[in-house]
Amino acid sequence: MSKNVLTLSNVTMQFGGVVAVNNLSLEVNEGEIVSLIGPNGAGKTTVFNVITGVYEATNGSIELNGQTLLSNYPKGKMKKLYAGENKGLYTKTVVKTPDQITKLGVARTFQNIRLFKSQTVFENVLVARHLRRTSNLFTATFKLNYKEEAKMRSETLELLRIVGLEDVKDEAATSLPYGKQRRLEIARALATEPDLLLLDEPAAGMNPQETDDLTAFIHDIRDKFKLTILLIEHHMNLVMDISDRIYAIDFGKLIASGTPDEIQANQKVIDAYLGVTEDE
Amino acid sequence: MLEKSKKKINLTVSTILIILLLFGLYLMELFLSPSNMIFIVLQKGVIYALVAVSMNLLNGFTGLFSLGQAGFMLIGAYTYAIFTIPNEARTAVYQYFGGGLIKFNLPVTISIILAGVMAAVFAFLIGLPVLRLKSDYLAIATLGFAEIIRAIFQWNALGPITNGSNLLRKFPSLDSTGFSKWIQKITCDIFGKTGNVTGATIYAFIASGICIAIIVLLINSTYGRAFKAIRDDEIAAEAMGINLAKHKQIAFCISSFFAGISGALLAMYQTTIQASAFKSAMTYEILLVVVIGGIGSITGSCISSFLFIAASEWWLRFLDAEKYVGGVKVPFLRSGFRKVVFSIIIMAIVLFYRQGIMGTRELTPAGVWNWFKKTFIKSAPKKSKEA
Amino acid sequence: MSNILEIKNLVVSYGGIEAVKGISIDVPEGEIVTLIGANGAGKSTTLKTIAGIVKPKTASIIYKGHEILGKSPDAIVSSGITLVPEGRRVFANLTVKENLRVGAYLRKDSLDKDFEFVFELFPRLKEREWQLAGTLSGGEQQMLAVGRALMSRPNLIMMDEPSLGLAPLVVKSIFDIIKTINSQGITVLLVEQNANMALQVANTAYVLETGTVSMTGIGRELLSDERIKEAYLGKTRK
Amino acid sequence: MNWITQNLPYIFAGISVGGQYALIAIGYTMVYGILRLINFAHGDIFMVAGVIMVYASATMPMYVSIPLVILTTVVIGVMIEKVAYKPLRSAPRMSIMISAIGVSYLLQNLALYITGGLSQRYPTIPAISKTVTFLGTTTKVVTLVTPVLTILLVTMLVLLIKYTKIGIAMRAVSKDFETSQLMGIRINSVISMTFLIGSFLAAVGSFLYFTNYTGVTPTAGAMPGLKAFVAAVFGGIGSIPGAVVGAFIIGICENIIKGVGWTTFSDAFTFALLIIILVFKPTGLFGEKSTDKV
Repeated sequence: MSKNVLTLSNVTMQFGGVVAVNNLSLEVNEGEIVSLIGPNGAGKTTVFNVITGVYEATNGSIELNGQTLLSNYPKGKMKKLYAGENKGLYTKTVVKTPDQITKLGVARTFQNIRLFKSQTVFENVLVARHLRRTSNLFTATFKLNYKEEAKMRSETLELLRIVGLEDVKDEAATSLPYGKQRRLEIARALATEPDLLLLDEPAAGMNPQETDDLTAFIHDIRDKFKLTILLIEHHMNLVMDISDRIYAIDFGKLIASGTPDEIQANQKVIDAYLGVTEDE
Repeated sequence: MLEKSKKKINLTVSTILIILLLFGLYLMELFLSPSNMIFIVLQKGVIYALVAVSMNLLNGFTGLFSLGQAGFMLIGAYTYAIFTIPNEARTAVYQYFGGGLIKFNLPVTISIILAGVMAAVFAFLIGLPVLRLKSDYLAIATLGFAEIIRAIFQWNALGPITNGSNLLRKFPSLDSTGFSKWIQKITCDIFGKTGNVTGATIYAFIASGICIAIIVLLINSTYGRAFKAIRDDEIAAEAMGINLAKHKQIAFCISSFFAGISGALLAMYQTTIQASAFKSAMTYEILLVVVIGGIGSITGSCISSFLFIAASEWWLRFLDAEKYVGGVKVPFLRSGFRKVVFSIIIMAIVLFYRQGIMGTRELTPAGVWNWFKKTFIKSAPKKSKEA
Repeated sequence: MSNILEIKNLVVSYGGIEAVKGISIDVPEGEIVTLIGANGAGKSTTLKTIAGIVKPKTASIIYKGHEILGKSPDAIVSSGITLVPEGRRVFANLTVKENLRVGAYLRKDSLDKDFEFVFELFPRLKEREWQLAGTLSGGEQQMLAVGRALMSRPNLIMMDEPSLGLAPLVVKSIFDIIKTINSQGITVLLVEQNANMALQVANTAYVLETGTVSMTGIGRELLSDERIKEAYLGKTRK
Repeated sequence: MNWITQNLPYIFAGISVGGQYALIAIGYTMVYGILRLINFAHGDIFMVAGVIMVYASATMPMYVSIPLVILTTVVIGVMIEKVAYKPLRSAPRMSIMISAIGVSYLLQNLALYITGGLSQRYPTIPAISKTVTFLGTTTKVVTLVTPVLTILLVTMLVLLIKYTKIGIAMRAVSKDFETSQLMGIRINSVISMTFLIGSFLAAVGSFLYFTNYTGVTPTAGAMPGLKAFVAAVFGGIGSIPGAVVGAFIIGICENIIKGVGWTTFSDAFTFALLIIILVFKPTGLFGEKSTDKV
């Protein structure tokens, strides 16, 4: 058994009175591709936002490579409002900010592509190298870091070559076709040198051909960059093709987990996905 | 390779242009009367260019809508003035405060830098609470801070330092710096007399120019890219490992540093300063300069500064003078009309020309050359078609 | 039966990207028509274009024999088309009753009968008449959104993902309501991700895929179509 | 008790100024609520009302000039929206805020041109300029009238927003443009209505405010405008009761500070209060929380 990269334990995210993620535990092991599926509004993106520190989970803990990214328990207003489980289980508070979490090796893409609009393809990726800099404000301004700067640029170029965006590197990021924008977002995430890559609906809006390309691409980068991947997706072809394991959630709760075959045969998943049947 | 040669062209041409510019300024100083309107436009214009660029760094490149520029200029202007008023003049300046508390002075250059540092220190302290605020709230909080700073500097209890609500004067102006004296001396050596040469304009250009150059270098560095990322999408920037609080604070402090320096230069230009002049209207004016030039364009801010000053101080002056053509009074022309026309022009730009002069583009020698080439090459086949 | 609504060659682009690439749809009067398809297929955009809040690149939208393309949203509402937006979008700062009142904004006649009709359809809303809409549960908000749309006395009601984020039991009751509304003679154009439910109630179904219609058919027939199953659960591939 | 009697004039003045700020603040808070725009020109509309009053009363009797001032101010307010803000509806928020600053600049310069930059003597409005003695303190009638009138107008406004069709539409639009459109609401007429009400109240406020001063200058609107805006933020922008409460708090505090003898800081205090509030309660006293969607 390979080692754990990401571990979520009893994670609950509650907004006001709404429990978006309910007592979710999951594991992702080194080198795996794991999918998170579930109907719209099931809380999948919220899980991503909790892992990356955009939201501070109400209860539970998250670990990356044995290091605690988050540990929290209901406090303040939530003390009374809390409607999740395992209330007393956690006593420590550790909250890492999104930028710290990225530095520790988690990168992500977004459901609605969030590229840096005013910048070129090249600049979009280059800026993601900023967090691995050794220069400071002074050396960077007065170009005393020219060696590092040159290295950043050549690495960026190399990355763009690998993902097949070298020929459009000077174009405005948002002028690219949809599929390439997705690819660019992944390249940008890769530039932060992650161990764990989170992909939020990478195939949204793609036709079958593009989806197939993407499937191959994800496999490819997993091997090349020695990544562990957690992804959210609605295109079941892609999910079933690519995943080592799948977690299915609905209403923020885990309803099933297992291999693609197991998930496809799971009645709960079928109900949640195709919808409740008339004669239920 | 192409990239590199383009950079080289830009660098060489820019250097040549700068030398030509400084030489041109020198010739102007030599041949034109120091009271010529052009010098007012050039001096004030270049100082405004610096403060506009510093504001652009924040509003245009980092996406932080801050309206505190006048406050930081005030801090800079006062810091400069307080430390450079000659000791023998202090009794006269601080006549109501027993000659003031500070009994020493610092060299001009050091005082100017100190002006920036003081503004940056204030910015750091202000930034701690307010930089977490979003767009409009940040704007109004920084505007508020500028007003508070203005009140503090006018406070009588601080009179021994700030001279309360009275004028500060007698500090070295643009034409009495060591540099200016040096230029005057050289002129004297060459031509046997100083003539018109004061060195004031050249000094303003060099000081502002160095500052703007540093800002440009910063924007083109990895930090500058991080600022732009924050402007474009805070959430994505944070997900790329950029520490928002830290980078916003850096941009805020640096912007204020240069606003402080421009305040010092403005003090030198005006020869007297008073806290009550640094109102929010001043910040609005600078913001309009930035918008007219193009939010996110350094060269745009510079160009629009000169246009703004030239239009408001010079070109539209005639609108303020009553005029008779053939014995009939031209309608509307009288004191104040200039400003009305001017604000209508500004509104028209804001409404119909939203990108400003430059948009987010920059004017570079290579760019101009390319544009030149393009229009030339494009027009060539057209001509053959016509023929 | 005549078509109450005919869309021909609808093309919509957002910032250079074509979200809808030439869709043609007929909605026969008195029927339930559903558009199904994955996220980003262009379903919502189509509905918004009909409602007049998205301007298409090209299209022809004929409603009751008249071109309505280019008309303002209020003109479209007063001609009898209404849209229940995705995510419910009730006015959280208004009470239930006020929400319903806004639904009838363009009407100048008495609303008493309509309130009665809506409250009969959704007794839960009657109980919560004076409550702020923001305090309702998801299902209740969906009911309110539907009720609000009915207040304009539409001939054609369009619904965008009415089952989104609702518990299975609530979803079922929402679909029952859709059938009831339809039985009152109101034509329904339904956009759904919950393909199973949608296909069961629909007379006609259009399957949208990345901005084009990939399949058309009778609702229940599509339900047993292998390609549909594949698209939704990735069944056949391995 | 002694302290109170001594400071009574300041408290009265504070309540009165607070009421005047409140009338301006409502214009800010309503526009912000609907357009998410800090209408920087609102303070200048208030000033314009003052300038118009100066000229109107010079040639016309009071009973004509007062309605005329209100009418012109309202027309100007609504026109500004149509010309300077409406074309920018889909533009980034910064653009329309800059447009507002541009309008403010234009109005000030227009006023400067028309008045020649000299302070124009504000007319005496007989009904409210008289002095009276109240609780042992001598003060102008306006000081007593302002809070009453303010409360009256605010109550009417709240009722309008609560119970009329246009009021419900305003609340709906402020929450959600798109869905409001789906209900058949014409966004533009609702926005015009908002500017109409805001300008009307600013005009009323100008009568009360300038009566306390000798004259109107082109920049006379800037400070009260900024203060009123602060009041709106303080109370939680978008909330009308919030703006009113905020305005009274600021008016009273400011005058007490003047009473204590710290006049230099009476303006600075307002901003300090604002910043403290923003830091600890970023959406003001009665403001709603907003969350970003990722």
